[in-house]
Amino acid sequence: MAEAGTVDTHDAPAHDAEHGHHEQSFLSKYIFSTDHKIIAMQYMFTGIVMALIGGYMSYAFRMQLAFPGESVPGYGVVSQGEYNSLVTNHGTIMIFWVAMPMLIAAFGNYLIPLMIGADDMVFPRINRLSYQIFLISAIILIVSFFVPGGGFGGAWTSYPPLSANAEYNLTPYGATFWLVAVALEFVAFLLGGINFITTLMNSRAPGMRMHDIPMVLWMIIIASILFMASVGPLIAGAVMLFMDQVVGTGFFDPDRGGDPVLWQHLFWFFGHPEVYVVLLPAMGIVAEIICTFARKKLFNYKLILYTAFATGIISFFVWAHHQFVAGIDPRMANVFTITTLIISIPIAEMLFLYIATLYGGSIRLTTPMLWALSFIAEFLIGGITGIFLGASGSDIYFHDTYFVLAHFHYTFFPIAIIGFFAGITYWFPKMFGRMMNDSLGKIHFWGTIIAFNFIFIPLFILGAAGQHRRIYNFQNFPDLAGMQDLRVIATSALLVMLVFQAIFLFNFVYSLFKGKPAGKNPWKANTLEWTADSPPPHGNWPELPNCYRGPYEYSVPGREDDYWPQDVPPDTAPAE
Amino acid sequence: MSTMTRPIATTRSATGIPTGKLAVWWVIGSEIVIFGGLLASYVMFRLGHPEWAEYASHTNTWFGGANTFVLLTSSLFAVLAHHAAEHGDGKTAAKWLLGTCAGGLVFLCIKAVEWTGEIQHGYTITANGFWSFYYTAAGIHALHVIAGCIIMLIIAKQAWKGQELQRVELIGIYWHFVDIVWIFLFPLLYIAK
Amino acid sequence: MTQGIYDFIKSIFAPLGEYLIGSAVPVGSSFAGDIDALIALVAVFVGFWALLAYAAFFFLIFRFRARDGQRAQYVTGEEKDLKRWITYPHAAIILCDLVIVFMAIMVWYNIKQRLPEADSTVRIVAQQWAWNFVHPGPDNELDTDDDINTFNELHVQEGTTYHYELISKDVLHDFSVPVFRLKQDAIPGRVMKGWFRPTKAGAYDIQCAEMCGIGHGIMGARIIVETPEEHAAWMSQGSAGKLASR
Amino acid sequence: MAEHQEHADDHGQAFYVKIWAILLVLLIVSILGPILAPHMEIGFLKAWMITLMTAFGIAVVKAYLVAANFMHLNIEKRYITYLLTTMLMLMLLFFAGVAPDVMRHEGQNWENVAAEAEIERALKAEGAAAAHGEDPSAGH
Repeated sequence: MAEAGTVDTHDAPAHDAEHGHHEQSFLSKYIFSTDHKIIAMQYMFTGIVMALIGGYMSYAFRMQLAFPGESVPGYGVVSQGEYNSLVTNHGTIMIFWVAMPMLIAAFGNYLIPLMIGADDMVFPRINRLSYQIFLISAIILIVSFFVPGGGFGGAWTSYPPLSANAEYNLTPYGATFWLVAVALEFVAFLLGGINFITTLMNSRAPGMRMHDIPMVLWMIIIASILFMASVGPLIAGAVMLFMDQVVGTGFFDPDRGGDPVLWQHLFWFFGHPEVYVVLLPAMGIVAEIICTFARKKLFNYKLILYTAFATGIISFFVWAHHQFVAGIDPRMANVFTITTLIISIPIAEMLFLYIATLYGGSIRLTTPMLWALSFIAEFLIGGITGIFLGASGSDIYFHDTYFVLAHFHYTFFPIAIIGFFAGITYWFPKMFGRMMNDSLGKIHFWGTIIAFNFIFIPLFILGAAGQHRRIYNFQNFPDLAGMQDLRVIATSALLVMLVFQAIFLFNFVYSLFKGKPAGKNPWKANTLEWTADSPPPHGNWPELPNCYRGPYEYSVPGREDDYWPQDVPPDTAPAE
Repeated sequence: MSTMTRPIATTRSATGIPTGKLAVWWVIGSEIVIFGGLLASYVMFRLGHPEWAEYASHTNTWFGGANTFVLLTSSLFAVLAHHAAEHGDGKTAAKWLLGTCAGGLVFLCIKAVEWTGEIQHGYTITANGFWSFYYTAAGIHALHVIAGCIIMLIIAKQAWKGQELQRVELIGIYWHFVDIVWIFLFPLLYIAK
Repeated sequence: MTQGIYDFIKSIFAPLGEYLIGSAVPVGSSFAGDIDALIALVAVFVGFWALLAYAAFFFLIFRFRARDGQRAQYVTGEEKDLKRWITYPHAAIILCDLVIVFMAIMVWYNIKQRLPEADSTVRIVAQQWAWNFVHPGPDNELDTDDDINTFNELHVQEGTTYHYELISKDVLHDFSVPVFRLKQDAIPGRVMKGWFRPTKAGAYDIQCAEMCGIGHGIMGARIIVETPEEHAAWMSQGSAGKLASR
Repeated sequence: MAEHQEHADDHGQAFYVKIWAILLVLLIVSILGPILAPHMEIGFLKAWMITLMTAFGIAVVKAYLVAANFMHLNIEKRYITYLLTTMLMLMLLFFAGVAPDVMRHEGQNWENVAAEAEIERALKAEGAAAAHGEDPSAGH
């Protein structure tokens, strides 16, 4: 090994080969475990709970919009302040406590060691600490709804002076709790991200070269790097905003020499790469699933990898397109228009390559494949509508309208929800050792996808008609008072979509106990996680596997089987 | 702490850099952007507000200089600890680490005296933008010093017993980074007047 | 030269813009048509790519569905004859992007960067949660005795070029007039300048488009675009002090 | 790690002490810089330039010495250096993107009147205080 010959080597690996076989109590096995799979489950279930809370919030405020002023069943009358608080926390929860834990933390934790043939993450206890901080941050956020003054209602961007000064936002405790929760969540993901990056860089199975790493891992790693490199200024900004709120400094207070525009920059310098932080892992999950169910090699692995890197790099140059009309110098808008349209090139190319992967395949439309394909179909709409907003001229009209709202739901819904369902339906057999019910899965799929489009296409139309975001009752605006039918359609579709999630939850719990046993490799896939038992024991493999080839060697000519697992030595028949 | 067995994953090193060290480098990478964001904001305000030069003239260069001296010296101790650890001498390494730690404590004491005097003169964190940045930037830095000291004590204890000697280098790298941050804070807050 | 190219491309897409946006929201200012045309142009370009991608996507799913006894092909994606199916569209996308960037910057320059000669200037003061408007009055100058202050109601004259000075008293607000296709944040401590020229008489919504606290949802106002006669009548009435804040 | 071992001999204790001594000399120069600068103006070399050099030029040199010799970046894998420089470059990018809005107080069609008023007020207060020998920045 490379570190041989120095005094600062780690403990020799030999003596801990037989760890983890003694009986563990429930607490140490499921709550304070350092096993990466258990931590992944913790992230996933926390994410699901937070998604239900976020979904409930969307139910409350969509009902208010469709039937203004009426009491919402299960919530009550939505007041103006509550409405603001609901939309603010819906956004915050769905991005920071649903998309990030489910896509990066849950799948990252679960897949990285299994896919690179390692027994755990490199820092298991830091991993556990990261989850615990994350859990605390989630609890703080939920507590913030119940403190005097109510939850923070200054939008998820929390622009000061509104967020900095309790005289303006009227939620003295809610705003601070919100800020602390978000900052803690960043710290949790910094710890997690360092763990992911180090694990992937250092702990790959012998023989696994750079281009043998499954695409989903590359995407998670690029996302972690993006997160780490972009979140710093916002952490500094969060400290400054916290000081403004609590100590009484004036970093963002124009009356005392501060500048509110600085926060916008600090926020969006992180906020835009953040979009790619959650997008890339979802793209990676989709890549795995498409290859498995099309029985195809990924179309030009290297080019996809390069487009992912290019997207990551360019994403640092585009942040101010969120601020075109928010007070930046108009000359700067031209620069950011150009960079924003440049970033459409690698992303479009990546989508083309995914579509090209289908060419020549043998496509089976299983539930995970349906989710993966629908990701491409829906994300395409999200991508192309972004061009309207990245072009400064048309953004003057669309900025902060429902067009923007529909646009980013067409990106974030595929990312967070479709990406999650694709991943969970695909890896459920590995996680729990049983198959999910395919018919129920398909019913859930079609119900969710169709309802989803019926929610947001009306909102595109409303946005094009000039309806602005974050307004609790459009009857106050004479030009917007009409078109109520569209709002009712969107809300009804939301209700349908929420109801269909019950099918998923039922399917999940039912399959957990009654599903068909899955065996090691139900999908006949190549990547290393499928060579472990389902579910993998602590330590994953009795003997860690070696890697001999790339992850997507499907349908190789001259071989009997149409798949060729990464751990099978060359020139031998694949072991079932 | 060292009772827990380490995963095999931790002992692999595909990059040629030991895992712990690689992680420390990434930690430092993420710290650069945290301090970078704060200091970039400070520099923008500083260049945009000519009146801040007058505010800055009330900082005491001698306190800042003394603290730079203390941190540079503690950095020397940290690297000497690493040197000892490299040669397998845990006890000497632990002693140097304690010296580094003492340097951190002296740093914090000087800071305390300095801040007390400044606050008594009315230069509080809310006095104006310069002092807000002054206390926030130096405060975040001081938190890093405190965290470094605590971790260093734990590592010194392990090193004394001859365990986990590679950690001496890791905390050293972190400590040098904290030192470098101060090297930039010093001219930004004290010298540029 | 650039203006000529711009006008030519705009004239192609203007009718579609009129149909897409103009049919839902009246075209109320001199530059609203430019934005509508730009939106139409982007819609055509990205719509073309989306349709192409969807066509390929669904065709491939159908054509290469799993069939008994048929294996998938082994394609790495690095073959020249296959790769060109990616590289040609790639180049074409760059071309489309160039056109979009050119048109977007022209529109942006015209609306946000260039300030044409003003016939009159109004001051817009945003606060939680209302709009105050200062009209220059008969002498057409701000900060004189005959200024007309109104509350949540802005009176402007059709066909007149206005400059606005946008100020906020407390938090961020956003002065948005959908019929003008105009939007600009008001930032406390800053004066934002811009212009508009109303072209269509009538009363329209002003919305606050930036979250500004609890009352954000009720922070609307009306902009009343008047013909010269109506405006003169309103002005004489207003300067006589009868039209106090409503 | 193999090359680490080779270089370890160059980095004896005496070597580290030498680096430390250089750092101390630099520190003294940077402290004395602003004091001596007014007496060192030669031709186009103005006092503020000398201060800038002694303050930030020396800070960069010091940071380099610590990073290269104490953190051993000079014998670390190259891409660690690239990683750290990339992070620094991002901060430059951030500065370049934000400075036109925050550092400057006037731009195309906008003016930061609050900041300008604050500067004027503070400078006036300073002038008044200088006349009275008081301290303007404290306690307001």
